[in-house]
Amino acid sequence: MFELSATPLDVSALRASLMPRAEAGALVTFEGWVRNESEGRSVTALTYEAAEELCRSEAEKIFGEARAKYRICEVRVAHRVGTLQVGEVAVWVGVTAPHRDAAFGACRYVMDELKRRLPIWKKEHYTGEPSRWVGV
Amino acid sequence: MFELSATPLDVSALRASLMPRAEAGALVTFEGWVRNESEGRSVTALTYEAAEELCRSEAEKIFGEARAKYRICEVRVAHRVGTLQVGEVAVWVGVTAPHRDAAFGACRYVMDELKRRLPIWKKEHYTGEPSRWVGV
Amino acid sequence: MRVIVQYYAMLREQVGRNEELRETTAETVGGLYEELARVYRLTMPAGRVRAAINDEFVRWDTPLRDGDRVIFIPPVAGG
Amino acid sequence: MRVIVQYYAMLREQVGRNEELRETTAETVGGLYEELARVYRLTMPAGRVRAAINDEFVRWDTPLRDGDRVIFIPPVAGG
Repeated sequence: MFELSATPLDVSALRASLMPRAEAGALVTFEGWVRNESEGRSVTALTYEAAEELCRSEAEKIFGEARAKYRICEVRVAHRVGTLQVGEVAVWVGVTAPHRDAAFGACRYVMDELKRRLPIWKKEHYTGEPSRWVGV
Repeated sequence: MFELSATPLDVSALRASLMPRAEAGALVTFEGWVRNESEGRSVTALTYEAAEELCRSEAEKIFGEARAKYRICEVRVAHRVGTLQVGEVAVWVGVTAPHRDAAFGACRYVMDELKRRLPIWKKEHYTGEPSRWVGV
Repeated sequence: MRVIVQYYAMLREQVGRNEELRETTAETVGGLYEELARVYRLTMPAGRVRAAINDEFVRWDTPLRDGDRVIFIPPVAGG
Repeated sequence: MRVIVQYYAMLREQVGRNEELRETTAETVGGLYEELARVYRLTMPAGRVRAAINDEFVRWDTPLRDGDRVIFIPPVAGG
Protein backbone atom coordinates (compact mmCIF):
# COMPACT_ATOMS: atom_id res chain seq x y z
CA MET A 1 0.00 0.00 0.00
CA PHE A 2 1.27 3.44 -0.99
CA GLU A 3 0.04 6.78 0.21
CA LEU A 4 0.95 10.44 -0.12
CA SER A 5 0.07 12.60 2.84
CA ALA A 6 -0.17 16.37 3.19
CA THR A 7 -0.23 16.06 7.00
CA PRO A 8 2.38 14.62 9.42
CA LEU A 9 2.78 10.82 9.16
CA ASP A 10 1.36 8.86 12.07
CA VAL A 11 4.18 6.34 12.44
CA SER A 12 2.46 4.37 15.22
CA ALA A 13 -0.66 3.89 13.10
CA LEU A 14 1.43 2.89 10.07
CA ARG A 15 3.28 0.29 12.12
CA ALA A 16 0.06 -0.99 13.72
CA SER A 17 -1.47 -1.53 10.28
CA LEU A 18 1.20 -4.19 9.59
CA MET A 19 0.76 -6.07 12.88
CA PRO A 20 -2.00 -8.69 12.57
CA ARG A 21 -0.40 -11.51 10.55
CA ALA A 22 0.79 -14.43 12.66
CA GLU A 23 3.23 -15.79 10.06
CA ALA A 24 5.22 -12.54 10.14
CA GLY A 25 8.29 -12.85 12.37
CA ALA A 26 10.14 -9.71 11.34
CA LEU A 27 9.34 -6.06 10.73
CA VAL A 28 11.90 -3.68 9.24
CA THR A 29 11.02 -0.02 8.97
CA PHE A 30 12.84 2.88 7.38
CA GLU A 31 12.12 6.51 8.17
CA GLY A 32 13.63 9.46 6.35
CA TRP A 33 13.76 12.60 8.48
CA VAL A 34 14.28 16.18 7.36
CA ARG A 35 17.86 17.11 8.26
CA ASN A 36 19.14 20.56 9.19
CA GLU A 37 21.96 20.26 6.65
CA SER A 38 22.35 19.32 2.99
CA GLU A 39 25.70 19.34 1.19
CA GLY A 40 27.04 21.94 3.58
CA ARG A 41 24.01 24.23 3.39
CA SER A 42 21.88 24.98 6.44
CA VAL A 43 18.34 23.75 5.71
CA THR A 44 15.34 25.38 7.37
CA ALA A 45 12.54 23.44 5.65
CA LEU A 46 11.68 21.26 2.64
CA THR A 47 8.82 21.23 0.17
CA TYR A 48 7.85 17.97 -1.55
CA GLU A 49 5.75 17.86 -4.68
CA ALA A 50 4.53 14.63 -6.31
CA ALA A 51 2.86 13.44 -9.51
CA GLU A 52 0.31 11.50 -7.55
CA GLU A 53 -1.13 8.92 -9.96
CA LEU A 54 2.23 8.16 -11.50
CA CYS A 55 3.69 7.72 -8.01
CA ARG A 56 1.01 5.23 -7.17
CA SER A 57 1.47 3.11 -10.29
CA GLU A 58 5.27 3.18 -9.98
CA ALA A 59 5.11 2.28 -6.28
CA GLU A 60 2.90 -0.72 -7.09
CA LYS A 61 5.49 -1.89 -9.63
CA ILE A 62 8.23 -1.59 -7.04
CA PHE A 63 6.16 -3.56 -4.52
CA GLY A 64 5.63 -6.29 -7.14
CA GLU A 65 9.38 -6.46 -7.77
CA ALA A 66 10.05 -6.68 -4.03
CA ARG A 67 7.55 -9.53 -3.70
CA ALA A 68 9.17 -11.36 -6.61
CA LYS A 69 12.65 -10.99 -5.08
CA TYR A 70 11.90 -11.55 -1.38
CA ARG A 71 9.45 -13.70 0.57
CA ILE A 72 7.53 -10.98 2.39
CA CYS A 73 4.10 -10.60 3.97
CA GLU A 74 3.22 -6.90 3.74
CA VAL A 75 4.83 -3.74 2.42
CA ARG A 76 3.59 -0.24 3.09
CA VAL A 77 4.93 3.20 2.20
CA ALA A 78 3.83 6.68 3.18
CA HIS A 79 5.46 9.80 1.74
CA ARG A 80 4.83 13.39 2.72
CA VAL A 81 4.00 16.19 0.33
CA GLY A 82 3.90 19.90 1.13
CA THR A 83 6.25 21.85 3.39
CA LEU A 84 8.09 20.06 6.20
CA GLN A 85 10.16 21.39 9.07
CA VAL A 86 13.49 19.97 10.25
CA GLY A 87 12.93 16.72 12.17
CA GLU A 88 9.66 15.79 10.43
CA VAL A 89 9.25 12.34 8.88
CA ALA A 90 9.44 12.65 5.07
CA VAL A 91 9.00 8.98 4.20
CA TRP A 92 8.14 5.76 6.04
CA VAL A 93 8.66 2.25 4.65
CA GLY A 94 7.58 -0.86 6.54
CA VAL A 95 8.03 -4.48 5.46
CA THR A 96 6.98 -7.63 7.32
CA ALA A 97 8.23 -11.11 6.47
CA PRO A 98 8.48 -14.55 8.04
CA HIS A 99 12.26 -14.05 8.46
CA ARG A 100 14.58 -11.10 8.88
CA ASP A 101 16.66 -11.57 5.73
CA ALA A 102 13.68 -10.92 3.50
CA ALA A 103 12.41 -8.02 5.62
CA PHE A 104 15.78 -6.22 5.55
CA GLY A 105 16.36 -6.94 1.86
CA ALA A 106 12.92 -5.85 0.73
CA CYS A 107 12.83 -2.69 2.89
CA ARG A 108 16.16 -1.63 1.45
CA TYR A 109 15.12 -2.48 -2.10
CA VAL A 110 11.84 -0.60 -1.84
CA MET A 111 13.49 2.50 -0.34
CA ASP A 112 16.28 2.58 -2.95
CA GLU A 113 13.87 2.18 -5.85
CA LEU A 114 11.38 4.73 -4.49
CA LYS A 115 14.13 7.28 -4.21
CA ARG A 116 15.35 6.57 -7.73
CA ARG A 117 12.03 6.20 -9.56
CA LEU A 118 9.08 7.94 -7.88
CA PRO A 119 8.12 11.27 -9.45
CA ILE A 120 8.59 13.27 -6.26
CA TRP A 121 10.57 16.49 -6.12
CA LYS A 122 12.18 18.21 -3.19
CA LYS A 123 12.80 21.91 -2.79
CA GLU A 124 15.20 22.87 -0.02
CA HIS A 125 14.81 26.16 1.83
CA TYR A 126 17.94 27.71 3.33
CA THR A 127 18.86 30.59 5.56
CA GLY A 128 20.16 33.51 3.51
CA GLU A 129 20.09 31.74 0.13
CA PRO A 130 17.35 31.15 -2.45
CA SER A 131 15.44 27.88 -2.29
CA ARG A 132 16.56 25.17 -4.71
CA TRP A 133 15.08 22.04 -6.34
CA VAL A 134 17.33 19.16 -5.35
CA GLY A 135 19.05 17.09 -8.03
CA VAL A 136 18.48 19.70 -10.72
CA MET B 1 21.81 1.50 24.93
CA PHE B 2 20.79 -2.06 25.71
CA GLU B 3 17.96 -3.22 27.91
CA LEU B 4 16.26 -6.45 28.92
CA SER B 5 12.59 -6.16 29.78
CA ALA B 6 10.26 -8.53 31.58
CA THR B 7 7.24 -6.55 30.38
CA PRO B 8 5.98 -5.84 26.82
CA LEU B 9 8.23 -3.48 24.83
CA ASP B 10 6.84 0.00 24.27
CA VAL B 11 7.90 0.43 20.65
CA SER B 12 6.62 4.01 20.39
CA ALA B 13 8.65 5.06 23.42
CA LEU B 14 11.75 3.27 22.10
CA ARG B 15 11.43 5.04 18.76
CA ALA B 16 10.76 8.42 20.42
CA SER B 17 13.95 8.07 22.47
CA LEU B 18 15.97 8.19 19.21
CA MET B 19 14.22 11.27 17.79
CA PRO B 20 15.88 14.48 18.99
CA ARG B 21 19.12 14.70 16.97
CA ALA B 22 18.92 17.10 14.03
CA GLU B 23 21.85 15.54 12.12
CA ALA B 24 20.03 12.19 11.87
CA GLY B 25 18.33 11.77 8.51
CA ALA B 26 17.50 8.06 8.68
CA LEU B 27 16.05 5.64 11.18
CA VAL B 28 16.00 1.90 10.54
CA THR B 29 14.26 -0.35 13.03
CA PHE B 30 14.04 -4.11 13.27
CA GLU B 31 11.40 -5.93 15.29
CA GLY B 32 11.34 -9.66 15.90
CA TRP B 33 7.84 -10.98 16.59
CA VAL B 34 6.87 -14.31 18.11
CA ARG B 35 5.61 -16.49 15.26
CA ASN B 36 2.98 -19.22 15.48
CA GLU B 37 5.28 -21.67 13.72
CA SER B 38 8.86 -22.90 14.04
CA GLU B 39 10.37 -25.54 11.76
CA GLY B 40 6.95 -27.03 11.11
CA ARG B 41 5.86 -27.10 14.76
CA SER B 42 2.88 -25.09 15.98
CA VAL B 43 4.17 -22.62 18.61
CA THR B 44 1.88 -21.40 21.39
CA ALA B 45 4.37 -19.30 23.37
CA LEU B 46 8.08 -18.65 23.99
CA THR B 47 10.17 -18.21 27.10
CA TYR B 48 13.38 -16.16 26.95
CA GLU B 49 16.07 -16.38 29.59
CA ALA B 50 19.19 -14.17 29.63
CA ALA B 51 22.52 -13.91 31.44
CA GLU B 52 21.93 -10.25 32.13
CA GLU B 53 25.35 -8.73 32.87
CA LEU B 54 27.05 -10.72 30.16
CA CYS B 55 24.35 -9.60 27.70
CA ARG B 56 25.00 -6.00 28.58
CA SER B 57 28.77 -6.18 28.14
CA GLU B 58 28.48 -8.13 24.88
CA ALA B 59 25.85 -5.72 23.52
CA GLU B 60 28.16 -2.78 24.25
CA LYS B 61 30.92 -4.52 22.30
CA ILE B 62 28.58 -5.03 19.35
CA PHE B 63 27.53 -1.35 19.46
CA GLY B 64 31.21 -0.35 19.44
CA GLU B 65 31.83 -2.53 16.39
CA ALA B 66 28.80 -1.03 14.62
CA ARG B 67 30.07 2.50 15.34
CA ALA B 68 33.49 1.58 13.99
CA LYS B 69 32.03 0.15 10.78
CA TYR B 70 29.22 2.62 10.08
CA ARG B 71 28.73 6.36 10.58
CA ILE B 72 25.73 6.30 12.89
CA CYS B 73 24.19 8.61 15.50
CA GLU B 74 22.39 6.35 17.99
CA VAL B 75 21.78 2.65 18.45
CA ARG B 76 19.32 1.14 20.90
CA VAL B 77 18.22 -2.43 21.58
CA ALA B 78 15.51 -3.84 23.81
CA HIS B 79 15.04 -7.59 24.29
CA ARG B 80 12.25 -9.34 26.15
CA VAL B 81 12.77 -11.95 28.83
CA GLY B 82 10.08 -14.17 30.35
CA THR B 83 7.13 -15.79 28.61
CA LEU B 84 5.73 -14.23 25.42
CA GLN B 85 2.61 -15.00 23.43
CA VAL B 86 2.39 -15.25 19.64
CA GLY B 87 2.53 -11.78 18.10
CA GLU B 88 4.50 -10.15 20.92
CA VAL B 89 7.66 -8.18 20.16
CA ALA B 90 10.69 -10.23 21.25
CA VAL B 91 13.42 -7.80 20.21
CA TRP B 92 13.61 -4.22 18.95
CA VAL B 93 16.67 -2.65 17.31
CA GLY B 94 16.76 1.00 16.25
CA VAL B 95 19.62 2.83 14.53
CA THR B 96 19.76 6.47 13.46
CA ALA B 97 22.35 7.88 11.07
CA PRO B 98 22.89 10.90 8.83
CA HIS B 99 22.27 8.69 5.77
CA ARG B 100 20.32 5.53 5.05
CA ASP B 101 23.23 3.30 3.98
CA ALA B 102 24.76 3.43 7.43
CA ALA B 103 21.40 3.04 9.21
CA PHE B 104 20.49 -0.08 7.21
CA GLY B 105 23.99 -1.56 7.48
CA ALA B 106 24.36 -1.00 11.19
CA CYS B 107 20.84 -2.20 12.07
CA ARG B 108 21.46 -5.42 10.16
CA TYR B 109 24.91 -5.86 11.69
CA VAL B 110 23.68 -5.30 15.24
CA MET B 111 20.75 -7.69 14.82
CA ASP B 112 22.88 -10.46 13.27
CA GLU B 113 25.54 -10.19 15.97
CA LEU B 114 23.02 -10.03 18.83
CA LYS B 115 21.41 -13.19 17.59
CA ARG B 116 24.74 -14.96 17.29
CA ARG B 117 26.48 -13.74 20.43
CA LEU B 118 24.13 -12.60 23.22
CA PRO B 119 23.65 -15.16 26.01
CA ILE B 120 19.89 -15.38 25.58
CA TRP B 121 18.04 -18.66 25.35
CA LYS B 122 14.63 -19.42 23.91
CA LYS B 123 12.30 -22.20 24.93
CA GLU B 124 9.46 -22.91 22.55
CA HIS B 125 6.12 -24.17 23.83
CA TYR B 126 4.04 -26.28 21.45
CA THR B 127 0.59 -27.81 21.31
CA GLY B 128 0.73 -31.52 22.14
CA GLU B 129 4.53 -31.77 22.42
CA PRO B 130 7.02 -31.06 25.20
CA SER B 131 8.64 -27.62 25.28
CA ARG B 132 12.14 -27.41 23.85
CA TRP B 133 15.21 -25.16 24.15
CA VAL B 134 15.93 -23.87 20.65
CA GLY B 135 19.33 -24.55 19.07
CA VAL B 136 20.17 -27.33 21.51
CA MET C 1 -3.49 17.27 -32.27
CA ARG C 2 -4.31 18.33 -28.73
CA VAL C 3 -2.60 16.96 -25.63
CA ILE C 4 -2.77 17.79 -21.94
CA VAL C 5 0.64 18.60 -20.47
CA GLN C 6 1.19 18.56 -16.71
CA TYR C 7 4.12 20.37 -15.10
CA TYR C 8 5.77 19.75 -11.77
CA ALA C 9 8.51 21.24 -9.63
CA MET C 10 11.09 23.23 -11.58
CA LEU C 11 9.22 22.81 -14.87
CA ARG C 12 6.00 24.07 -13.26
CA GLU C 13 7.84 27.15 -12.03
CA GLN C 14 9.47 27.84 -15.40
CA VAL C 15 6.24 27.32 -17.36
CA GLY C 16 4.22 29.22 -14.77
CA ARG C 17 1.35 26.75 -14.52
CA ASN C 18 0.42 23.19 -13.48
CA GLU C 19 -1.24 22.08 -16.66
CA GLU C 20 -2.20 23.15 -20.13
CA LEU C 21 -4.25 21.89 -23.06
CA ARG C 22 -1.80 22.20 -25.94
CA GLU C 23 -2.24 22.17 -29.71
CA THR C 24 0.93 20.63 -31.14
CA THR C 25 2.41 19.31 -34.36
CA ALA C 26 5.06 17.27 -32.52
CA GLU C 27 4.88 13.61 -33.44
CA THR C 28 6.67 12.16 -30.44
CA VAL C 29 6.90 12.93 -26.75
CA GLY C 30 10.53 13.99 -27.35
CA GLY C 31 9.42 16.37 -30.08
CA LEU C 32 6.88 17.89 -27.71
CA TYR C 33 9.56 18.53 -25.08
CA GLU C 34 11.73 20.28 -27.68
CA GLU C 35 8.79 22.49 -28.61
CA LEU C 36 8.05 23.35 -24.96
CA ALA C 37 11.74 23.97 -24.22
CA ARG C 38 11.81 26.52 -27.03
CA VAL C 39 8.53 28.22 -26.11
CA TYR C 40 9.15 28.40 -22.34
CA ARG C 41 12.96 28.63 -22.43
CA LEU C 42 13.22 25.54 -20.23
CA THR C 43 16.71 25.14 -18.80
CA MET C 44 16.55 21.39 -18.13
CA PRO C 45 18.26 19.43 -20.93
CA ALA C 46 16.03 16.78 -22.52
CA GLY C 47 18.57 14.10 -21.55
CA ARG C 48 17.75 14.64 -17.88
CA VAL C 49 13.97 14.54 -18.30
CA ARG C 50 11.77 11.45 -18.41
CA ALA C 51 8.23 11.36 -19.75
CA ALA C 52 4.97 9.61 -18.91
CA ILE C 53 1.83 9.33 -21.02
CA ASN C 54 -1.44 8.59 -19.23
CA ASP C 55 0.46 7.64 -16.05
CA GLU C 56 2.85 5.19 -17.72
CA PHE C 57 6.53 5.96 -18.19
CA VAL C 58 7.35 6.00 -21.91
CA ARG C 59 10.38 6.25 -24.15
CA TRP C 60 11.33 9.56 -25.70
CA ASP C 61 10.40 8.32 -29.21
CA THR C 62 6.85 7.28 -28.25
CA PRO C 63 4.29 8.70 -30.73
CA LEU C 64 1.80 11.22 -29.37
CA ARG C 65 -1.93 10.64 -29.81
CA ASP C 66 -4.74 13.12 -29.63
CA GLY C 67 -5.98 13.46 -26.04
CA ASP C 68 -2.80 12.07 -24.39
CA ARG C 69 -1.97 13.36 -20.95
CA VAL C 70 1.78 13.95 -20.83
CA ILE C 71 3.96 14.50 -17.77
CA PHE C 72 7.59 15.58 -18.06
CA ILE C 73 9.67 14.44 -15.13
CA PRO C 74 12.77 16.41 -14.18
CA PRO C 75 15.31 14.65 -11.89
CA VAL C 76 13.46 13.26 -8.88
CA ALA C 77 14.44 13.53 -5.21
CA GLY C 78 11.96 11.72 -3.00
CA GLY C 79 12.62 10.21 0.38
CA MET D 1 39.49 -23.63 45.31
CA ARG D 2 35.94 -22.31 45.40
CA VAL D 3 34.09 -20.84 42.44
CA ILE D 4 30.55 -19.63 41.84
CA VAL D 5 28.88 -21.38 38.91
CA GLN D 6 25.75 -19.92 37.30
CA TYR D 7 23.43 -22.03 35.19
CA TYR D 8 20.99 -20.96 32.51
CA ALA D 9 18.39 -22.53 30.26
CA MET D 10 18.95 -26.23 29.57
CA LEU D 11 21.93 -26.42 31.94
CA ARG D 12 19.88 -24.84 34.73
CA GLU D 13 17.17 -27.43 34.22
CA GLN D 14 19.62 -30.36 34.17
CA VAL D 15 21.54 -29.15 37.23
CA GLY D 16 18.32 -28.20 39.01
CA ARG D 17 19.47 -24.79 40.24
CA ASN D 18 20.53 -21.29 39.10
CA GLU D 19 23.79 -21.07 40.92
CA GLU D 20 26.12 -22.91 43.27
CA LEU D 21 29.25 -22.25 45.30
CA ARG D 22 31.48 -25.12 44.24
CA GLU D 23 34.67 -26.57 45.71
CA THR D 24 36.70 -27.86 42.76
CA THR D 25 40.13 -29.22 41.89
CA ALA D 26 39.69 -28.36 38.19
CA GLU D 27 42.47 -26.10 36.96
CA THR D 28 40.75 -24.67 33.89
CA VAL D 29 37.24 -23.64 32.96
CA GLY D 30 37.18 -26.61 30.57
CA GLY D 31 38.17 -28.97 33.38
CA LEU D 32 35.35 -27.56 35.49
CA TYR D 33 32.81 -28.27 32.76
CA GLU D 34 34.03 -31.88 32.48
CA GLU D 35 33.59 -32.27 36.23
CA LEU D 36 30.07 -30.79 36.16
CA ALA D 37 29.12 -32.89 33.12
CA ARG D 38 30.11 -36.02 35.06
CA VAL D 39 28.39 -35.04 38.30
CA TYR D 40 25.12 -33.76 36.76
CA ARG D 41 25.08 -36.03 33.68
CA LEU D 42 24.91 -32.97 31.40
CA THR D 43 23.94 -33.92 27.86
CA MET D 44 25.41 -30.88 26.09
CA PRO D 45 28.85 -31.70 24.60
CA ALA D 46 31.61 -29.35 25.76
CA GLY D 47 32.28 -28.39 22.13
CA ARG D 48 28.91 -26.64 21.96
CA VAL D 49 29.29 -24.72 25.21
CA ARG D 50 31.07 -21.40 25.71
CA ALA D 51 32.24 -20.02 29.04
CA ALA D 52 32.48 -16.64 30.73
CA ILE D 53 34.39 -15.71 33.88
CA ASN D 54 33.30 -12.60 35.74
CA ASP D 55 31.15 -11.50 32.76
CA GLU D 56 33.90 -11.82 30.15
CA PHE D 57 33.89 -14.57 27.54
CA VAL D 58 36.98 -16.76 28.00
CA ARG D 59 38.71 -19.62 26.22
CA TRP D 60 38.23 -23.16 27.40
CA ASP D 61 41.85 -23.41 28.68
CA THR D 62 41.60 -20.31 30.89
CA PRO D 63 42.89 -21.08 34.44
CA LEU D 64 40.38 -20.87 37.27
CA ARG D 65 41.05 -18.68 40.29
CA ASP D 66 39.53 -18.82 43.70
CA GLY D 67 36.33 -16.74 43.81
CA ASP D 68 35.74 -16.71 40.02
CA ARG D 69 32.14 -16.46 38.87
CA VAL D 70 31.72 -18.88 35.96
CA ILE D 71 28.86 -19.02 33.45
CA PHE D 72 28.54 -21.90 30.99
CA ILE D 73 26.70 -20.86 27.85
CA PRO D 74 24.83 -23.48 25.85
CA PRO D 75 23.88 -22.56 22.24
CA VAL D 76 22.10 -19.21 22.26
CA ALA D 77 18.87 -18.26 20.48
CA GLY D 78 17.99 -14.62 21.06
CA GLY D 79 15.93 -12.37 18.79
